[in-house]
Order: sequence, then C-alpha cells, then structure tokens
Amino acid sequence: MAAIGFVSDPSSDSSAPSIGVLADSGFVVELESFTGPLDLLLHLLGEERIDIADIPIARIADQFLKAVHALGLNQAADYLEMASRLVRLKAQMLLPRGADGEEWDDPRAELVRRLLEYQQIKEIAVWMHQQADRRSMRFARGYLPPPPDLPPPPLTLDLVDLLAAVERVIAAILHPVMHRVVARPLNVEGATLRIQTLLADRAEITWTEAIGPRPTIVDVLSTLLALLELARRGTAFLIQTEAFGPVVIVRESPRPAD
Amino acid sequence: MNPLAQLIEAALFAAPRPVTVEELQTLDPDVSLAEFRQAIEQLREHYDFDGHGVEMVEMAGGFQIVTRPAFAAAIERAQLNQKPPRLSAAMLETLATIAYRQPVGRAEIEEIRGVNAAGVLRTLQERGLIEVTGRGEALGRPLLYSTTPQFLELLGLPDLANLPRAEELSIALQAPKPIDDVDQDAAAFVEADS
Amino acid sequence: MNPLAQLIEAALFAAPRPVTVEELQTLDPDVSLAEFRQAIEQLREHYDFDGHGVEMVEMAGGFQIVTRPAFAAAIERAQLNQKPPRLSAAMLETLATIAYRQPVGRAEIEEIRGVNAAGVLRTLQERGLIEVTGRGEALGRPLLYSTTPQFLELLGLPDLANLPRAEELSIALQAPKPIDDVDQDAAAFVEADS
Repeated sequence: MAAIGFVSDPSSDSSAPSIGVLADSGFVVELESFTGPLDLLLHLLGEERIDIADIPIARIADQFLKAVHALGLNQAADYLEMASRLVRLKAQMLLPRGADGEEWDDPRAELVRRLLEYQQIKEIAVWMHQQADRRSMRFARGYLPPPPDLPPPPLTLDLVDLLAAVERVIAAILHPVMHRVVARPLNVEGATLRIQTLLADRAEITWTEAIGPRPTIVDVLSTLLALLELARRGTAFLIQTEAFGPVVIVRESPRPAD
Repeated sequence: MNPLAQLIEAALFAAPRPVTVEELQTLDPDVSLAEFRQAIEQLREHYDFDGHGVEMVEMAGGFQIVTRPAFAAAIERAQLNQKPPRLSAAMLETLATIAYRQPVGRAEIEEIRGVNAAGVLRTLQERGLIEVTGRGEALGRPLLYSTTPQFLELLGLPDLANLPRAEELSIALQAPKPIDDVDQDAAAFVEADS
Repeated sequence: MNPLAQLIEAALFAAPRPVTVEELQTLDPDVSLAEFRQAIEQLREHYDFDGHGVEMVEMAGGFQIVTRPAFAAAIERAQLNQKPPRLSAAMLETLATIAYRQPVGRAEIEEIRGVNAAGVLRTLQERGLIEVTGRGEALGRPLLYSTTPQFLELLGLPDLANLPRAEELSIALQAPKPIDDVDQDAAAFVEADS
C-alpha cells in the first residue's frame, strides 16, 4: 500500500487508463480510469509514494500537467482548473517564508484538506461497492403476483409536497432560460463570398458596403469575422486612415498568375 | 433440507416465472432429472408438513413457489404487494407542472422539466391523477393533459382556482422560450441599436 | 411454524420490497408489534436451522426474504435471475458524498469531488437512489439531495446508521477543522496506513 493509502478505482477492472473521446469535437466525455482531477492527483501521489501532508508541489504540478496532456484532458474544464491551481501553488511556494520563527501559512493546506476529504469519499465508495456486490448475491423473489383488483391504495398527496415540487421545477427551468444561447449560427462563408464578389468588381469598398443593406447583428458579426479572416490570409487589406475614421477594404494587388 | 432442495428453493424463489425440471437441471448438470424431481417433491412435502405460509405448485409446465390462498385476502387487504403509494419526486414535479399549466402537452412538460416524461405521464394517468382533455394545435396534434377531479379531492380543494398562487406560478412555470421568440428579441435589439 | 410466522412468510413472499413491522401489523391489528417481531425472529431462525435456500434479511427499515449468496452463481448460470448493473465510480463517489452529508447541495458535492455533478445527480435521481428533500439557505436557494430507501436496499443496509461511521474513517466527512488539526490527523492517518 502506498504511503497515502491510495485506493484503486472500484468499478474499473483494467489498470490502464482508457479515455472516451467524442471524435468530432475533441471533448473528453468519459474517463474510465479517473473520476476527476482529485482522483488523478491522488493517483500521481500514490505512484510516487508521496506523503500527502508534504506534497512537493513543483514536481507534482509538472506531472499533473504532463498527465493531463498525455490523457488528452486538455479540454476538460475540471482538470484545467486543478492544473492552474497547482501552478499557482507552485508560484506561492517560491515566495520567501518571512522572518525566521514567524508563523507560515502553508499554501498547500487547502489542497491537503481537499485531498484527504476526497480520499475518504473514495474509501467509502469502495466500501459501498463491496457492500452492493455482496447484496447482489442475494436475489429477492423474482415472481411477483399481479396487484389485486382492489381500489388503489390511498395516495398521499398534500399541497406542501405539490408546492415544493413546483419550486423545484421552477428552480430547474430558471437556470437554462437565463443562460440560453441564441442558436443562430454566424454566416461567415456568406459574408466572405459577398466581400469577394464586391472586391472582384472594385479594388476598394467601404465597411458599410461590406455589411450590406439592412444588416442584422448576425450580419455585422459575420462580416467582421469574414474581413478579419480575409485580412489574415492577405486577400484583402483593412485600412483606417484616421482614428475612428471609416474602415476601407482594399483588394490585394492582382497576382501575376491571375 | 438437503443441499439440492435448498438450491431448488433458491432458484424457484429467484425465478420470475415457473421453471421446468429441465431448466432446473442446468443449475447442476451432474444431477439427474430424476434426482431433481425427487428433491422438488421433498421441498413440496417440507412446505406442507412443516406448515409454511408458501407452497409448491406446478403450472404452465413448470414449478413455482407461491403464497397459500388462505393468506391471500389478508395480504390484499394490507396491500403489501403493491408498490408504496408515495409519489416519486418525478411524479410530483410532473403533476405540479400539469396542475399549473393545464391543459399542457407532453413536449412542453419535457421542455420544462428537461427529461422524458412518457413513463411518468402513464403512471399518473393510471393513478387517476391526470387525464387527456384535448389535442394541441402544434404539429402532430399532441395530446393535452389536465388534472382530474380526483387530484383536487386528494388535495381537499373545491376547484383549480383554489390552488395556491395559481397565477404567479403558472407564469413562472412557462417552458423556456422557443428559439423563434429569442430571435425576434435579437432583431428588436439590432433595430434599437442601429 | 405457528400461524403468525406463516402469515408473515406469505406476506414477505408477496411483497416486492422490504416490509416494515408496522406494515406487517396491518395484516392483523389485534397482534402487537412485539409479537410480530418475535414471529419474524422465529421465521428467521427456522430458515437458518432448517437449512433453507432462502434467508431473512433486514434492510431499508424493513424485512425481506432473499436467496442465500451461495446459490447466486448457479442461479445466474441457469439464467433464472441476474445481478443488477454495477454503479460507476462517479456514481458511487457521489452517493458516498450525499450519504454522509445529506441533505446536501450540488455545489458542495462538486467541491468535494472536484468535478461537475449535474449529470450524475440526474442519473442517480432517475434510478431512485437519491431525491430532493429541501432547499438550502444559500444564494439561489439550491436544491438539497438525500438518499432514498432504495439506496439502502441497493447496499442491503437496515438504515443509514449502518454506514461506516465517519470517525472510523477520518476527519474528512466532519465539519472542516482548523488546519493544524488536519495536519496532525493526516500524519496519524498516514502512519496508521503505511
């Protein structure tokens, strides 16, 4: 047993990390080996047989970042948050510890507390897993007689329960409404096409011409992105002659091949 | 009881249907069918002579352990073989949504609660708490659900108008806005801004 | 077996879940709770001493007859019943957090586990292992979750007091202590474990 009493993942029989990745988006959707950043951190500490109360933050931070990269977790917010926390801790550990004899607040204390707490959760989870396994060896009666054709048993329903349920439903819907994203994609391709068409006719157009007549906010954003992309590619130049002056879009000088 | 009778007892208890002797033999292929039949008889006799509340019956070509008819009436009266009558959180939340938004279609309920509602709606219907009271105008003319008089009776309310904070809550319980509405807002925003 | 034990046996056989002594008493209100408890014990002993394939267990606040573990493998092999699907590590950790902190809000669960818990909470709720039992005082009045009787049934525990006691485990599940204490406990824990 490692010095920190690391417990292995109860549900995973394989020891090799296996990662489920949603192919097209690159987002990690499921990690079978680690249930979170604290789990990964405990694993690293366990491998190195590190005393949890005295974590060499610099080394562990580097290993954590490496592991996050190796496991393809670069896009998992929970892991990134822990990574940045470790990097911050690493920096704090480098600060001078004040005059000798003075009290020193160990910046690692909070992390240690969380790790110990989480370790306990894992310990209980393992116990619960074994308990459920033992329980599953006992079958309840498989055949259950159909309920008798009697008047149904009295339901218990009261207004307090109902109102509590209303509150729960409202609480659940408020959130998504407030953060609702307008699902209307920007049409950057269309804007690019429109600008290129204009520039094919004339060497120079104005911003107002580029966004077109009666633009919506979506048109404005699409055009802006299209222009930036064209400028990046060097297909068009954006020129502003004075501060807050109108932006002029200029066609790149025709290439010899054209 | 001998080990084979014990095994048979456990297997018949756990099985969801009558089990044939041939199926029972797969429990232990080294034991002959005759031995299985003998052990079944032994188990049956044990139940009878020892005065158990259950007995062995042969039905649909197989064996099954069932409660003795003498106790059926008492158990039915106590309704121990029914699921607990308490409404689950999902049922309560669905019922609450319908109570304040009725008549309301399944799609809107699912939109509000964020989960599939088919199973819960069926249960609530079986329980007599909701009923279909019409069809909506939307595509596919969806069924619309309302609460029943029995629902009011359970709450001890004379009518729906007596539901607490009816107006306030029916507004609060609206489904998240459909995309079209949001877009209109966006258009208004652009106009106001230009 | 006496008539009361027979009645109890029949009732427990017929019930789809653990039955409490109070529910059993509705079978015969003239009989005291103490007499029911005595008869349950008698039935339990009968199963044990007579060598039955089933046994009496106490879980989720009630009593249930279940098959003995020794026969599980044979019953599964014969495809007469099967074990429930195992819970994932994420589900177990979330359940462990809720079991000890209940009622507890999502933010606290996420703080302890270090990951977003929305999906797992929904799954656990749909499987009937947790339920919303109130709202917290914090900003936004967050929903608070607790475990259900089905959770106890899943683990085969009579009640929540049968979970390993927090002090047996360590500091972790008690209120946060001053850092100095934590460090001392941590040191003791590490020593004991190594």
